[in-house]
Amino acid sequence: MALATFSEALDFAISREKEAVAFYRDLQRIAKFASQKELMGEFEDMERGHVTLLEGVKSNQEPARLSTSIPSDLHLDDFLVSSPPTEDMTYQDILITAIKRERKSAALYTGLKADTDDRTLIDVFSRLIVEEENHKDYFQKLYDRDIQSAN
Amino acid sequence: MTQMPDREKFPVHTGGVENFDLESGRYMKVWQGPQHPGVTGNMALELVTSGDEIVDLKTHVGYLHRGFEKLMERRKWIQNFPLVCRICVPEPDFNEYLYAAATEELAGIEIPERAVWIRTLNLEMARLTSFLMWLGGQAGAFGMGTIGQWTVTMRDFMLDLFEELTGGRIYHMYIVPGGVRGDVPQGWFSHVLTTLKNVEKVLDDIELVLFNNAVFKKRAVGLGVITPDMVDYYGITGPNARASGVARDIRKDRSYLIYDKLDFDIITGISIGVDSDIFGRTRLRAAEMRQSISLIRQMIDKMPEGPVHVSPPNVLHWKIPAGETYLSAECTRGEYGYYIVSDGSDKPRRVYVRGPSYTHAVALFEHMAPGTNIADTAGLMVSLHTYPPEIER
Amino acid sequence: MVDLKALRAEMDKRYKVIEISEQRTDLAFLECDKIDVPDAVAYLRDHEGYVHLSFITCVDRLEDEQFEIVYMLRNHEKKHDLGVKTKIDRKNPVMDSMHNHWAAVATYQRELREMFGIEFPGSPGVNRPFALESWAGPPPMRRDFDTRKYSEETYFPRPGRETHDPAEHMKKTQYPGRADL
Amino acid sequence: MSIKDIIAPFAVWKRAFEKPWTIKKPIDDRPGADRYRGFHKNDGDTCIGCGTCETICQNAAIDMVPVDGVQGDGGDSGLRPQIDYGRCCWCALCVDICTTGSLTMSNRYVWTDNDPDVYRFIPGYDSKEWDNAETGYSRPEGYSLLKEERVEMPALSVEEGLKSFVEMIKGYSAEQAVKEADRCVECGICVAECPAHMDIPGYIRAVREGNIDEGMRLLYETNPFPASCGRICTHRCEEVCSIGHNGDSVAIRWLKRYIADQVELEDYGKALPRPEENTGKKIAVIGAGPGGLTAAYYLRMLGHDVAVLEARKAGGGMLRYGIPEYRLPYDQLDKDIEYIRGLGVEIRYSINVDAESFKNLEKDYDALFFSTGLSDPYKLGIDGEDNPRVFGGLAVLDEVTAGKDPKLGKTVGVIGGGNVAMDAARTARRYGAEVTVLYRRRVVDMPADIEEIEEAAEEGITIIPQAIPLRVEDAADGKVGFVWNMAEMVDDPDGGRPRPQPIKGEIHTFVCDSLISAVGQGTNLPYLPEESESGVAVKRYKPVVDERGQTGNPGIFAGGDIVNSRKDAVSAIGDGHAAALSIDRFLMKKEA
Repeated sequence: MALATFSEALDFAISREKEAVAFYRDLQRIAKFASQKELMGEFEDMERGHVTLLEGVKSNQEPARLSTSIPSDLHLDDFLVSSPPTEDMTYQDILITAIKRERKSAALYTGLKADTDDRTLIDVFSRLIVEEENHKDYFQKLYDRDIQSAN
Repeated sequence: MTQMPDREKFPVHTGGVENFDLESGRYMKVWQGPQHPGVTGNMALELVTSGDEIVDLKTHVGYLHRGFEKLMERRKWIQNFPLVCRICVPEPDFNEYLYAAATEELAGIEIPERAVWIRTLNLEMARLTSFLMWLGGQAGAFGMGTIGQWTVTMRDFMLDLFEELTGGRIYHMYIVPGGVRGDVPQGWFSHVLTTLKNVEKVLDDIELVLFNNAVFKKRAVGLGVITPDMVDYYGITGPNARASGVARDIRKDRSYLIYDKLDFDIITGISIGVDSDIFGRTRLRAAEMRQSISLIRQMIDKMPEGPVHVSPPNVLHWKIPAGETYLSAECTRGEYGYYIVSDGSDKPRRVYVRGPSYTHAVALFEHMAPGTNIADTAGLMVSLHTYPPEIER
Repeated sequence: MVDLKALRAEMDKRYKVIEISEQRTDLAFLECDKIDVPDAVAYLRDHEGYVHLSFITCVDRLEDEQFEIVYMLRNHEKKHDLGVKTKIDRKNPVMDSMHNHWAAVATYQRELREMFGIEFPGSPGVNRPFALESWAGPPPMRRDFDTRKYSEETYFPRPGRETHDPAEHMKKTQYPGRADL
Repeated sequence: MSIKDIIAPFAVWKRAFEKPWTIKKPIDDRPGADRYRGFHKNDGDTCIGCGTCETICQNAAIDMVPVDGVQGDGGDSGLRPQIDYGRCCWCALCVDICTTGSLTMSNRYVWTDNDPDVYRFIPGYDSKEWDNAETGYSRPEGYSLLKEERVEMPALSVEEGLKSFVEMIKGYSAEQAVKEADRCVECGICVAECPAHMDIPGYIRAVREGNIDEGMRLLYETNPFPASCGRICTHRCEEVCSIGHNGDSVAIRWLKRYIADQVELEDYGKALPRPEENTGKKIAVIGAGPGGLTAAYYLRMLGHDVAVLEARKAGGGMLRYGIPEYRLPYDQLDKDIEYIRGLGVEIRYSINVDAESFKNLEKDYDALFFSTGLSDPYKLGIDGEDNPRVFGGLAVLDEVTAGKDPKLGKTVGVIGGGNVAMDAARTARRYGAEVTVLYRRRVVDMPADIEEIEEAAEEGITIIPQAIPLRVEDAADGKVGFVWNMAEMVDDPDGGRPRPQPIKGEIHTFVCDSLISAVGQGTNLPYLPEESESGVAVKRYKPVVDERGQTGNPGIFAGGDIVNSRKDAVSAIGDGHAAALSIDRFLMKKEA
């Protein structure tokens, strides 16, 4: 897949975030407990926020609104394994899923960045990678604090 | 802003009893003091004179009453430690030692050996310092103020040593229940030895100009004689008793602290060949100053190493088993003592402080003054070495 | 060294000794009946070598409604101190004067009258104030005289002083939500 | 009288030619001695505002006052000493007793001013020229007015301890307890740190004065689990103890235990108050752990009827199923629970509450308190975790509680650094296994109590820190292999815990008979209805409550591990107590 322009690249990114919104929304339908739904709802809202951010970047042609600083990685995603969503998903399951999703996105943009020579696009993809890394870091921190409290 | 008490609350004093017919024109009443009857604190002498001869003397204290004994009943054992030194300003250390030692005795605390040595050293330095102040006062009382300046200077150098050791010049607050507050600072012993040399030099000068002094001899020889038979009846202790030839010195008689490990003899009027008058007592005290210097040197020589403090139980809750004790020590004026009663609580039940001036300044002085010249009153009083703050506490 | 048993035996022959107890080898306390004290002290002075009077003082045994008067005697020969104690009624505090025993006794008695309100009939000048000229309050060394209360009523505190208890302060500032439960 | 007596006095004249001794102050400076007790200094960062200086000051010269910019938390009262130099006598007892050593004195002694009020100042905060003076009095080495060493607690030797599940700690004798209690300065700094805000200085005073009944009464004012807490409390109080700054902190936990140990259950009633007159209100409590039973106790004391619903067969929650017997013998836990039950609290066991019954309880009772704890262990979340040789830490402890041998084999690896990990490791050790604990961070980062870590080490348990779990795989002879990556610690730029980062190539395999995973616990709150139905909001798996445990529904309260961040027994007890009082206020329409 080759994306030719800045707008195309952002449209793609926006569509992925929208897909994430849908993912968490769908997840809430299968969830069994109020506590699960609450967390999924929170993540859904967060993804919706990302959509808004990217749409803003696109309409104002302002990639600089995206952060460029890569967080120091906890590398939890290197060894955590996610399982398919179920109605009994725990806090831990949901977080692992979220971490893995963000990792996948970052990997996707890394591939796209390698595929293009356009400097504007390289810049956009770099920033999107950072953005996804940041999201991943956010989830990893939650995981480290709430799930790995004793490890 | 400090508020003054409401004077309306106090009744007007309505006088004592007059034994002399002042209307007759034969007598005159003179108040000497309360400011400076000597140099050692506020005390008033109510004199009845006939011509320049004293016919009656009443000692009035009350200008320095701070109620320490009462205050101590309302404070925890440790909290009295900063109070006691104030009972006798020129010689605070005896109060600190006796309070601490009596407390330790009642509480059953043994203190480390080095602390005992440092305490003894401290007391001898206090004796020397106090004698210096007294010697200036004695000379001053007979008009020889120069000597007072010399001794006060030397006393200040002694106070420098106390400051270096204890952190305070006058109120040392150093001998604390459990030992002493801190070990001797580096180099302090050599400072002590240097100062002792200076003191000795000044002492040489003083002995030259005071003991070979026509004026002093004229006035002091034969004045204020204490005879040995007066000693027990008037409760005379210390140099006042020793000058009359009575060999009593608690340092020898009871060998508290480490005095039994030190080489010294009781100095009496007989042993140094002086009479029991003001001149003789002055010489005897000068000899005791040299004795203290010798004791300090001995102690610096032999001072053992080791810890200087054992901590009592948490001082905030420190309760001392019920009991009572009386401890005394030989201060410059004689028998200084603490009688402490514990009822088992965290505060003393009773602390009674026995200062030697109590008997010397009242019963003895009132007895000795009549018949002397009014000009000699100050000299006579100083020769009994009275410190008013320890009388009324 | 003093043989306390022997001393007690001698005293028992003459006076009613209530108790004799040793605090140190050089210090003992001997409790007598009030009525015996002047004679006992004179006996100790004249026959047992206790020639020196260190002090006379009083311990207020408020709870027992008694004053305990202590005469501290010293035997120079035997290097021994002996505290002769006696208890008197706190409500009617009168003690026989011993001003003839030693010169300083009158002074001690004067002070005891002033500080504890103990009467010593016949003691010279006993009613003259000692350290407390113009004092109008109760005898101040009595334990029921509250110095703090007296000073609070008589003097004004220095304004502007206020303190906080750490635990109470922390309650208000660090967990106010649960503090008032 | 000789001629010499006339001549000699003239010798004084020679002094006229000597240098004077006097110093021209202030032209010549004359500094105080090195240990001069001059004007006070206070190091504000070290000072914790414990007020012991004020307590010892016999002149009443010191006030403890709040200071701008000093927030005060975690063992700092936020107060600082203000000294009135109109009263101070420079005895330095305040310096001697200062628990942190923050208070010292400079060697400065000259300060003149027209305004007498300036002599009342806050050292270290009201800037003074001697603030940085290098010399002056400070507490000398080897001299102390407080006892800095804790009375040693008699305990079984390691060898004896490993032989059985008999309680390791024997408890203080009366003499030891009084001696330890004597060390307390009663500053009260600990009270704020204790999640239950127990009157610690009060009950320590009771021990010191030998008044056990008073001690019991004070314990039960805020904590109905003294026998248990006296053994296993995480004792945050001791971490902030003012005595701990220059010595060992007071053994607050052991003193609490001492009090509870002195009284037989039958005699509790003699020391403790009886419940108030019946109010006719009914409250249901879900979960018979420390949080639930605490709420039940205080509600009962206030005269309410309380029913406690518990899913397990016995009460105590984690105290029973998560803590091994050698730390907390069951009879001691039962003693605490029995007393509460004996007051008329009804405990129904083996009752599982689901969303439906939750809604019914809300209808049937006047108020509801739930404190169900974190019972579901989190997974390692790594490959191969479903290996049959991998066990959960809680599951192992649970089995042991039920009296079963967990059959862990000769070598055991424990993953995790919390108390569950330590308890599981030490339990495995008692079944004769060689035990190794693998933890992702450093030993200092371990959330387990320091005593647990130390005792585990004493019992011969090896700890491998900085081991990041990678995967679990089968190993030869039916063993299991735990693959881990050595980590280096990197500071968190946001100030959080240092982050373990894998070191490339440093991959190791630990082979053992059984692997115990104890990395943390959570819950799904399966019984909790949607917020729209119950009024109880949830945020990241925690019911949303105010400081007193009240949820969005004014009649429903929650507490314990599911709510607070400390997740220990005493926090649950604190929550239970606060919720009980707050429920009472709600039910009885009491004004705040």
